[in-house]
Amino acid sequence: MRDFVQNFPLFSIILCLVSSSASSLLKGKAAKWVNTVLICVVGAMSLTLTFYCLAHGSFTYTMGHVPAPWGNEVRGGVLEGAMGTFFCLIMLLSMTGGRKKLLEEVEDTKQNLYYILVNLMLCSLIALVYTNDLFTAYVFVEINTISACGLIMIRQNGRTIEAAVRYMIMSLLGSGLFLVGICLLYDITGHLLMSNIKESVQALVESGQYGEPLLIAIAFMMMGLAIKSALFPFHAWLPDAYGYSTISSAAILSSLVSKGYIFLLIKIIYRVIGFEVVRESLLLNVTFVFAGLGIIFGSISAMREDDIRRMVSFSSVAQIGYIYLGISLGTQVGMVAAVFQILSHAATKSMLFISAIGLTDASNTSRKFKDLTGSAYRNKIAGMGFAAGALSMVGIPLFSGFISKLLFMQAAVANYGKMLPTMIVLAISTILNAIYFMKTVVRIYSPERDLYKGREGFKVIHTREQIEYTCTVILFIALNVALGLCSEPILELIGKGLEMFA
Amino acid sequence: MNTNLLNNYAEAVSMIIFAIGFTNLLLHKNLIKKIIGLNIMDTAVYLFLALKGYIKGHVAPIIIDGVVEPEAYINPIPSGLVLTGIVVSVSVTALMLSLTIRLYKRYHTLDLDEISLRLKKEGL
Amino acid sequence: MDTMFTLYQFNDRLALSYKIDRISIIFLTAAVILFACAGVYSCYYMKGKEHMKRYWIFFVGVLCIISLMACSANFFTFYVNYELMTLVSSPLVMHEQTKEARLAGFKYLIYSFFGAYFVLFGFYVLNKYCVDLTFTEGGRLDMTLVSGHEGIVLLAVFFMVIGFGVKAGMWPLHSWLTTAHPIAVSPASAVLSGVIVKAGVIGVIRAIFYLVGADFVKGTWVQYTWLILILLTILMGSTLAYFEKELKKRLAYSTISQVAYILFGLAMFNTTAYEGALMQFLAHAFAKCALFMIAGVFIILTGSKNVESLRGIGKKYPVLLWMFTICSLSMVGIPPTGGFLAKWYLIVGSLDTGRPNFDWAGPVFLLISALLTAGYLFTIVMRGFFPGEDYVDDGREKVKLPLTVYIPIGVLMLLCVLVGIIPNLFMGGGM
Amino acid sequence: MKKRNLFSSLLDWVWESRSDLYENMTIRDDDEEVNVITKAEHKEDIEKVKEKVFDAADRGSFRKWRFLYKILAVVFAVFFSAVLLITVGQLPKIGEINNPANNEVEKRYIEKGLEETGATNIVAGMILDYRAFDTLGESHVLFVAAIAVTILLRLDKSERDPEDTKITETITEAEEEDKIFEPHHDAILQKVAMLLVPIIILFGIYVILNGHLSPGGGFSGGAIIGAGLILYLNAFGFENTERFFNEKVYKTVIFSGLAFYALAKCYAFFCGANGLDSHISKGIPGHILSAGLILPLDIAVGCVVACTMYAFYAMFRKGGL
Repeated sequence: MRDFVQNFPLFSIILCLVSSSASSLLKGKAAKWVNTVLICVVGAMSLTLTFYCLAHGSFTYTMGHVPAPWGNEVRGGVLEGAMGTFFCLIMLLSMTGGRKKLLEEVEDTKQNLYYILVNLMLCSLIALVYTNDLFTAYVFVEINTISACGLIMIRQNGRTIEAAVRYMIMSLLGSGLFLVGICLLYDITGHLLMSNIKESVQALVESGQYGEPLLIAIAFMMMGLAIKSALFPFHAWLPDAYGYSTISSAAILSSLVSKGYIFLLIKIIYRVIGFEVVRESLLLNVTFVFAGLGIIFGSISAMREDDIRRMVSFSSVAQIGYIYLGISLGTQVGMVAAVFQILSHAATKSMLFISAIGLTDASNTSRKFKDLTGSAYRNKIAGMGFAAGALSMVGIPLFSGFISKLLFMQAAVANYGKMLPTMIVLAISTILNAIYFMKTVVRIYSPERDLYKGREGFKVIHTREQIEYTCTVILFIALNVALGLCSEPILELIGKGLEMFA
Repeated sequence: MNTNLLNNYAEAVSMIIFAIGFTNLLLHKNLIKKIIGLNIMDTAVYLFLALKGYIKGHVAPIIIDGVVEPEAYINPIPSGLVLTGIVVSVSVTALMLSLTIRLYKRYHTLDLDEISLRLKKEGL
Repeated sequence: MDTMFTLYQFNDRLALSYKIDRISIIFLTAAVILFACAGVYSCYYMKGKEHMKRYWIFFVGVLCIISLMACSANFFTFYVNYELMTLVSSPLVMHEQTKEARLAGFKYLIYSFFGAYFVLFGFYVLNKYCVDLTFTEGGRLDMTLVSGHEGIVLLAVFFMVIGFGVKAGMWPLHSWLTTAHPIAVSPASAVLSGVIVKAGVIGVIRAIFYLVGADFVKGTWVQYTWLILILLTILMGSTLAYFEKELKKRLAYSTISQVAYILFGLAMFNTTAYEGALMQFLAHAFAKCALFMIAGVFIILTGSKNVESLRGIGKKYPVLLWMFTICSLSMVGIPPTGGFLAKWYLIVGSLDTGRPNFDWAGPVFLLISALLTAGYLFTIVMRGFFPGEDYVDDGREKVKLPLTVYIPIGVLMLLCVLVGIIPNLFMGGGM
Repeated sequence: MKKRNLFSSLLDWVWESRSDLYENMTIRDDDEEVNVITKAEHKEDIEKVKEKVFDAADRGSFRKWRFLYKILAVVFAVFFSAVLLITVGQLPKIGEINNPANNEVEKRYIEKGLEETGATNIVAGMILDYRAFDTLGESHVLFVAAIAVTILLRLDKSERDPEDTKITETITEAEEEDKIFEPHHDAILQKVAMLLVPIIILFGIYVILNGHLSPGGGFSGGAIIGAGLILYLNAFGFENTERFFNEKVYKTVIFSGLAFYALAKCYAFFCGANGLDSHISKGIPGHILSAGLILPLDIAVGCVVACTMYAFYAMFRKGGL
């Protein structure tokens, strides 16, 4: 009889599934409450799990009466727990922040369907975080993809549907590659369970047989996940999908979905292939190049946008490039930096989206910069949120972005081979970030033009009209500052978790 | 380079089919053909998996009069994976088709580029 | 005074902690005096302008952050406060909120962030090679670690110099200065060129003399490149100032060249020049602040930003123009003002450094630029007092200026002179 | 449409010079934003847009690019398959007993499978007992796909303002459109359907119930039943099917099936992981009522799949059950 806490991964996954299928019977309001309670409960479970693992170390949990490698298995560790908690937190905030727009933009008969999608999304994220079995990962990746597509096209206009199609096409390519990678790996190792695969991969590497298949398998899996998480050449679907879907979806997609895949990739690198093997293979250099290109390209095209939400979306192309940069530095420090960047970017980007919608609401729902002039005076709290997010993105001290910038510097300095390119890329992207975010902040805080005075739609939104929204933004800012100030324990946590991975 | 491509000709065929389907899904402009490509790709993967499970001279893993020697039956795992995969591809195909229906109803074309042009025109 | 106060501990290496030493005292003195004067002055200048609440909030905020930065005890603290200072001071530049003002503030922000990035890079390399980041005389480099990696450390030092040079208006990244100063409201531009530009200088001092150690940099390519940049800056600044027609812009260019004097004194790496640099630091701070204030008053009185419109100003406002004259004396470096003493020390110091080519290049450039300075400042004075025959009085009648103009400017003017007469009062007896 | 021989049409299909799908579809319009236009108008409209987007000067280069694109696509396919072939060349031989894939895992499945799961169909035992977690996820993939299709295609009256004219018009129009497919007392179809539908559905039920004994199982059986329902719908029309199968039934079946599946598996996993005895008897192998949870799970999955298949069809046809 094991500790009761160890059942929490199973319980949270089952809870998500049952509540999602139950929501299909409920009305929108009830589904909303179910969803909120669900997210809170799952987050609480993951938090408990984190502390349990800090105390007792990681554990594996056999799904069924037969032990691994015969049955499925999930694994609980510090990093898994922390990630689960964080995902729940961000998802809760994004949902509460976008509630009003949700009521406007989604047909009222389809509200509960939206919450079903969100529940399933949460379920798949949690499963991706906890799973210890590659094929299970594949199945839940599919759930994640389909529900993400649903989140994109729930607000139905031409753009979103086209974006959903593009997204589906790219993700399906990714899934295909991922599946073939799994098959090849299964063929040469004979296992689907992460830890067993790792053992036999080590054996193969020592015996030196099946060299090409192993390399190709790793390459396919990495490429598949890279496509799904919109690494640079495969980001065509991203701006429309983030820019035109309803705001909660945009926040969730940008801050959680791609991060879930990246976390899965990190998990595969550590627990399936082995960090050394990956480093030996030259794949990391390839991702390094793409990440660098992605950073620069994303920043440049963000600078050329005149639409606030598309600008924020393009900047997340650049940020994902940062994460891959950290991974492909191929050092422990770089990996820590990447994981912290996942956290920081998730917090910041969802805050930016949520505050951007506040600004556009105060400007007659126009997203062009010329209309947004002075919108920060019309909607104070949203302006604060956006300014904070922008400062964090630029990397001002006391915000989370500063810490991740420092970590990347550290990692780059630690790795002589890739130091100079990393430095140059970081320099360019820093200055570009500063340009387009500061431009926006100056714009929204400059006095509004006279021709907009008193035009309908350009009205001041008081705080008392948007209590929920205000609380959300304040919580987001607090989260950012907390990440920026109390980075040390979090970094220790990440370090511990990565050790537990290996 | 000692290759046993000739023994694995079936796998080779499945892989070629996979490549064709992949290319279709990636590069074709017509949405319906993209979906066809998707199904070709998935089918190729199932063929590959089925071949993985096969063992010479063994029969399908359904126990007949209680013979439970591993020498009797083929490897059941890939078959299970194929079952799961089929369900996934069915669901995805349904979703893609419904997306296509919506786009066609709105833009009267199946060409993704034309649809993007229309969007640029709408300037939505 | 080695008691350190730790505010917040990020981790074992990075902490926000504060302590007082000589540099802090000098910088604090300058900052507090200048801000006091500018505050009094802005009661006159900002009368009847809108958004006064915001103006005062940011004015005081900048003062607070600058004092924190002056007292910071390790490089991390310094960096954090440096970035915050950039951020908080930008609203002062943008206060008018016209299009030009916004663009100028934007340029200021971008340049500063760019510089800060270079600083950050150097900061991280040094964090790897230093024992710890606490400021101590002679540097904290861990030579056992450094051995073998001198190249990267020197590169880091160079980047830091460039990065701080952005703030200090060093060529080639100086152009924000001449954009931001004329646009900003006069008290703001006074403290900008008086204090905020000097923050870059302080950063260089902290990085090179208190973190890396002068001996490490002395005689390397870093020093030579740095010197060349500075000499270019000096020449460029004073030449452009000479040909500039707009008053505040002319002062901004002269700020570039004068601050370059300070950097020159630092780059010489000997004690005399160092002291000279510190003295130039104070002298220029007081003089330039006063000059900007007077310029603000002139602009209000004549209603035009142009130098030409200052003809005959001395007939109406002789006191103001006399103050202008004395401050310009200090800028040019004529006894008994502080500028003279400062430049004296600089030249002496540069002469007895054994650096080939630089020991003579320094004085030559300094003298040339002193002549230019005289050229572009004294012309104003002469035109002001002796407009010449063809001068016709524009119809403006003489307005009575309040004490809030005379007192701060007078105080600053006296201080320029005092620095020249009793320097030990300010220099903490370091000489 | 002129007749073309097989080869040329195949060529057209490959080179997409003209697409049968595109040419033959009726152009129908369902919302205001895009006004009703004939195919010709639409063509020249597209031309205009192209002029607008790529300026008229380089239309020629645009065409060239289209051609180059196709060439590159073929090159890409060849390259990709070459990579894959090299990989396959290195893989272990097919059908060897001592391949890495045939290891202790599958030995145990075969040797112990019968006594541990009680299912003579080892694959069923594996996917529903050993690796049941995957299958749980898989059934929810189907569920989420159904939800997404519903979001896209279901037309329903808004509750906020019931007389929202646009949506009601759309619905009536869709039903009018659907009348085309409705049977007009098609005697042959209806008689054949009356003959076939019961057989098909019975067969589906048989496949479901024998999932643990013989090839088959919840998914395939459910698909068969769905096919039977669709045939019935085609023969007798919506007003007949709505009598016994409407949205409410659909939702209830889906919910009960999935919830039962999830909770039962949760119980099994919990007991298994904590080493408790889940009092589920394996029964006598080979009998219908055996193999513990597998049979009920098969039934649940079967119901879900049948309803989902039918729902897909109904949504595609007129946007609602």
